[in-house]
Amino acid sequence: MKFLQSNESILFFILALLCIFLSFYNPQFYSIQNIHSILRSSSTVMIVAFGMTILLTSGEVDLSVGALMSFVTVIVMDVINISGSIALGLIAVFGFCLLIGLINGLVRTVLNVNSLIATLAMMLILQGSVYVYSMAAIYNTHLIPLFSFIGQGFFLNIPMPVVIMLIILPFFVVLLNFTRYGRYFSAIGSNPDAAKLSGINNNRYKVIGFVITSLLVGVSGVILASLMDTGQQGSAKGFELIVIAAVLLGGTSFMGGRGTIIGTILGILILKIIDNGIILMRIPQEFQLIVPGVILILAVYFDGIRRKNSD
Amino acid sequence: MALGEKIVININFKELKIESVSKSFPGVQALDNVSMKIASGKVHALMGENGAGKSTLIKILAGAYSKDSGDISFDENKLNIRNPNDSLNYGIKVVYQEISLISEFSVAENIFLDNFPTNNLGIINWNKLYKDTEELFNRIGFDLNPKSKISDLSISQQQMVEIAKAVFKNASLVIMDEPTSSLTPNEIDKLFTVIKNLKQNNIAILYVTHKIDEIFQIADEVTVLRDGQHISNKLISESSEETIIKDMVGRTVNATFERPVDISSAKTVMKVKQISSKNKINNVSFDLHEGEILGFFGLMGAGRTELAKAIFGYDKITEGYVEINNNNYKSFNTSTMVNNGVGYITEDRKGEGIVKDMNLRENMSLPSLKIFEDLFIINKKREKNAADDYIKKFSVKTPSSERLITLLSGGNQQKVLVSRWLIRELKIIILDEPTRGVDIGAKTEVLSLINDLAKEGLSVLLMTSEMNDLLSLSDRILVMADGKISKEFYRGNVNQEEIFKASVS
Amino acid sequence: MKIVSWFLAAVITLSLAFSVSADPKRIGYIVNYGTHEWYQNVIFGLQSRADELGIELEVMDANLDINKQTQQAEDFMTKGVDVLIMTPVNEEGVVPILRKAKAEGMPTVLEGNPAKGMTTLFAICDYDAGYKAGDAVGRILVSRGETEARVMDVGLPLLSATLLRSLGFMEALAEHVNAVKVHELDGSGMIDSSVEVASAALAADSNINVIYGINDGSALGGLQAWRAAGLPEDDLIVAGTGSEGLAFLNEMTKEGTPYLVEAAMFPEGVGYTGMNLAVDLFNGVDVPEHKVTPTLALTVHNFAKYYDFDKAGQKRAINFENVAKIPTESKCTKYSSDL
Amino acid sequence: MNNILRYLRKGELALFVIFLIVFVVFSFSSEYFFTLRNIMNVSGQMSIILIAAIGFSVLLIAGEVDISIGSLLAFVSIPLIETMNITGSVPLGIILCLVFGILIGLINGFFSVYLGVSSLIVTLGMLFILRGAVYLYTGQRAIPDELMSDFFFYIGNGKFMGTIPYAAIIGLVILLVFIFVMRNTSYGRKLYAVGGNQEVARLAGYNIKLLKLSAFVICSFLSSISAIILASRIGSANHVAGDLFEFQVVAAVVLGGVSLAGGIGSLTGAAIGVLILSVISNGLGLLNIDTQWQLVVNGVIIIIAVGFDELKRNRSL
Repeated sequence: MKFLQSNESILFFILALLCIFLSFYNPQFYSIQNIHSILRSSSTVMIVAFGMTILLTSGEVDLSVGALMSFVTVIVMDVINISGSIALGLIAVFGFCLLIGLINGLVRTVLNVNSLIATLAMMLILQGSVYVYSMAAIYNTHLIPLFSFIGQGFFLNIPMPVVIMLIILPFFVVLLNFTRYGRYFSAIGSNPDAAKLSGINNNRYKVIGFVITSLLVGVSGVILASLMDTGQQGSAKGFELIVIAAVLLGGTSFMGGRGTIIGTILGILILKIIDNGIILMRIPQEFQLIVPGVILILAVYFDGIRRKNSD
Repeated sequence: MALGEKIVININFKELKIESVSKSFPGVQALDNVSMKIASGKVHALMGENGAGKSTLIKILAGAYSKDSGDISFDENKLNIRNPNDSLNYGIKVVYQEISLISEFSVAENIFLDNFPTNNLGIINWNKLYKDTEELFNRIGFDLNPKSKISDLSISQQQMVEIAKAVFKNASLVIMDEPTSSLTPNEIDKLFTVIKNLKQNNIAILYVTHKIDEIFQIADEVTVLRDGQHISNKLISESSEETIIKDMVGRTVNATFERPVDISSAKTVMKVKQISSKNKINNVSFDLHEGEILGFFGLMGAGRTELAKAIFGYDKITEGYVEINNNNYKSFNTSTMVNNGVGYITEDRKGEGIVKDMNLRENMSLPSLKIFEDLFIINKKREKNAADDYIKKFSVKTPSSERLITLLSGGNQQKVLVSRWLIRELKIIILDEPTRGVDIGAKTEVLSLINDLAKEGLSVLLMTSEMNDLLSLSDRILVMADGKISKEFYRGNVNQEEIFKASVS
Repeated sequence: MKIVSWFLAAVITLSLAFSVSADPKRIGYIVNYGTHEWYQNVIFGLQSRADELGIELEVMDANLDINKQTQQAEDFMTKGVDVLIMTPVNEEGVVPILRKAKAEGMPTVLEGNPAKGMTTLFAICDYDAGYKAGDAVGRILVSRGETEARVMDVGLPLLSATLLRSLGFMEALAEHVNAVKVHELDGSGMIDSSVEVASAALAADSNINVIYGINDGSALGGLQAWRAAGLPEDDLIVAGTGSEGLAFLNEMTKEGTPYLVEAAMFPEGVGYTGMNLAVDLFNGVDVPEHKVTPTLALTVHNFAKYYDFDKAGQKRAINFENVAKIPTESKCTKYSSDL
Repeated sequence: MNNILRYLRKGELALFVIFLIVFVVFSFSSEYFFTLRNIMNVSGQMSIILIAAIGFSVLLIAGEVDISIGSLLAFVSIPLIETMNITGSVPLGIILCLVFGILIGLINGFFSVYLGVSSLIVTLGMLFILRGAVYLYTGQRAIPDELMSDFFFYIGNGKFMGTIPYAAIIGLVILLVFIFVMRNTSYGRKLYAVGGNQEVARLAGYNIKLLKLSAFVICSFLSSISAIILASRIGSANHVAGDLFEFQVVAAVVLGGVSLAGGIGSLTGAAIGVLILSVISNGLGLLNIDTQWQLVVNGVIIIIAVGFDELKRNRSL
């Protein structure tokens, strides 16, 4: 009974309905290829969403993830092209992401700018400066097979992006649910003063939240670059909205204090299966915008009702 | 808002009758068949411990809650209170304990918040607004500029605005919920003058307080509630402090504490040297000894809370240092202090104490999670056991440690917040108004708990405005005024007048 | 203060760039999406010709913001350039600008697609470009002995131009083999979206042998999705459109790539032609309503005639002369009004 | 003097000084900037953002937010243009456009206020829904204004006496009206009170839900007026219109000192915020500086201005 009352169960129910409906409509839905395709495109979103879940739980948000991701694809391709070393490419990417995460975090905590605004500004800055870095898309001229493997390869018949996501996932499930840091993030989001007066260094954890998110964007960005085989400015357009919508759909509160990684995963799967189903059913792709919009509002509405009843 | 029908009332009435009013919340009978009569032109005191049902009754009268059964009437005219609007239209005005003003607005705007003087187009007549406010202030003897912004006023000035706002017109019944909790003696006198003024205007006053001495100064009648039930109703002339307390707690209370004689020879656990902060604190120094209860007295705005927060690392200090465990800290934050065995219990439980999205266990263990860790992972079993221990120790009323903190009553939440610090190894605890808003019975419990803890070797910084608590517990008393320490008193060598004198110097 | 000095530096550079020779002195170009490779190469072509003629070219980028484009047109009129060249963010959206320009007597040239009230336009023929690619793919299929083309069209229904390309491609294919469009997708013209929608589509039905992309990003996105799905590349043919930048050259020159055909549109050539048209318009020379710019199906065998590709340095240089020799249609076979 | 000090505290004077600096710098660096024609152009250009920003600020002041305004811009221009094309009547199109705007405001408000879903989520959902609906209805083709009436053309493109853009006049009138409403009517003050301290407003007997709902409607209504001006300027109901518009408006409004937390800020401030960003965009454009640099400059200015304001507020505490 308790399970039936949780937000996850509502999402799970929606997900199950979707799957049943789609498999009736088109048996191809359960083809291994289709499942690969859904999981592959989900995993880049999920990886970033893990960080976003932490941020939203601690009462912050990062709108710059999409712009950063597109910047990452350019950097990683460029550096590997020039140096011929994947390691150097990764170092450059994570160094850059660390820097951006730190700046976001410090603007939030030291200048005390609302993170919605601070990261909106960062989004503009990154969107502009990626072109200042290079006007042209950066193509894969290094042709290192390992690099292509990151996004396109399979391990035990599982797409590599999914493998990477699965490696990262347990770390965040444990972090949020079983360590004190998870408690700190939710205490900071729920009542920052109480957290501070319990000896928690709020600002430090907020900065960490931004840095983690940026680093995860680095991971997703590298996968995207490998998948596109290109460093492409302007890619990942609107990515931030998808990530945030999925995390909110997953039951994480925008006001902070509550967050669940499992909910986030379910939220993303729902959105991605809808996207997939719309293509499978050959419905006009415009519905890829409308349906998630409706589901987002309704899911949060029902979650609110459930909470009210349980209080 | 002037939408919907406007209730026209005749506020000439002899008494407001509350008849057999009941209200229950899931699992709690907050009010059980309560009846009372409040006569116009009289001050009716309402007393009772926390959880006795006072606030529920106030909220029903104010239209914030709807009653389950019973009647409320002016003489024979039944009132139909469905929402705050109805209540206001009946002339029922509440002065809440917490400041509830719009801080960006002027004094005058706040006072006329529910009824701006406007023309037919809804355009505000500013001249009239300020003039009316000024007239009101003249009438009740307040000295405030109607154009001042609320955020520029002191807390006590804001409290005055709060009162003026409630009484300014059309009041039939004024409910005052702990109106003096943040006022200076001088301001309390002014308030009492206002109350007498209201009495003369035939307004009924329901005066809710914990301070028994006040009701003998101002009230005509007193009603006591306990556990949602009506216990007694007497004329003031017929009652005494003892009988009222007995009615409230169902037993007599004795509040004197034995303290060890010579605490100042114990070793020093904390030295505060000439600290100043942006937040009022100016060159404060003192030593704290092991097992000592060091009381800080000061009027509203003297800087007690600010001092507590500066020492605890919540506010940055700009000068001086704090010495603890042989370390000098010039720049530190709350985690520095917590790691050094310092705890802090806030006066603002809701705003700075509880974490509302967490359950009781998680609230309790928040500062001490490290001790429950097995290699980065929290051992929930040990954590739960610790929480259960304290639930038992303080008899916290809850079905389990997994209950959301918000579902607990205020008193029980406070117990959780105390346990939050006792669960770990603690050397020093900073208590900011630990008995504010706590009823007499629980107050004694809290005070004796503090005494016990100190006897076990815990050092206590006790910030309070309650003179009695201070005198009965403190080994030493530091009086604060204007962010500075103005005088030091030792136990057995104090008298109330001198402390007051030092606090206004 | 740094910004100030930077501004001043920019102004000084600009004023130094002044020079005197041909009749129009300053020409303004509002690009719809200046960060796209295609348009960077269009600008390169415009600039190359402007340099030859000693004209000062000023470029503003609307960055796909239709409102901003309107503002930028006003700003150019304020600046009083001699000719205004525009690539509309949306054809319908520039009608009021054209009306205003006419009222001001500002000669205006459009690039890309016709709009109501325009004087002259330089553009490729989208239908014909798609047709040429379809024709080339059809020939390859026939040479391989195939009788059927099962096509995944990674399209962009947002624009009529891209719809025309898809249409031309399919109609040309149909002249060689039995052409079936298995998937009609919206890849937003972006490689990342294309990978995503193509992956889903291939999962639903991967029995295809032709991927057509309405631009290079779409074609490559489709190909990447194919590769990520682990499908064999032997019988696949990929055709892209645009010759936007380096993308198709990089892929086409790979060993064993299925990327065999590119409907080249020579953006540098587009720009070059456009500058000539603008000068003609200013000088009162009779200009056509639509000046068609060259298109051609490029393969690995013939691209070197038009592009000098330096793969290591990631540079390409266009051969304007050879591009100019490509026979062009005087009129497109189909326009958006035919859709 | 007292008045000036009051404004200084609100940060508006500081903002105005920033504006003046920007203005002077551009005047010296571009010969085209400080000309009557350019200034009039900018004042017309900024009106689209300004009018929506006024509505957006009113809603923020009331403690709610609407990030669907960009999609709304595209959505409500469909009934506008379609009605004009079909009936041949411009006023009818305008009325229908506004009606649709009000309806969307009501829906946003209903879900946020009466069903208690956070307005950020409702309008995030609405952002997707409206944009999707526009794509679906138009088949991703702009709907041209077939009527080509002069009246409609002049709304966004015409100039009064050949000098002052009508759009600027509309923007200014709306700004003045709403400054007055927010400052001097009980309705305006009630919105401030609701956003500043909802509990107090509730105890004062305000109908909070209705007040908030009205703010949602004002926001959507004014955004619809922006949509009309935009539609006139682009001569069509355009599916690509208003993309990322919400970000531009948020940036300008917050730059102008309107708090996302509700109850704080003024329309004067918001207007100055719009002014600064519009002038920067115009000035950098005249100087032929890449749009990409403009993004960077905007981002940096927002961080500096908002951060500076916060630092100042903290120091004065």
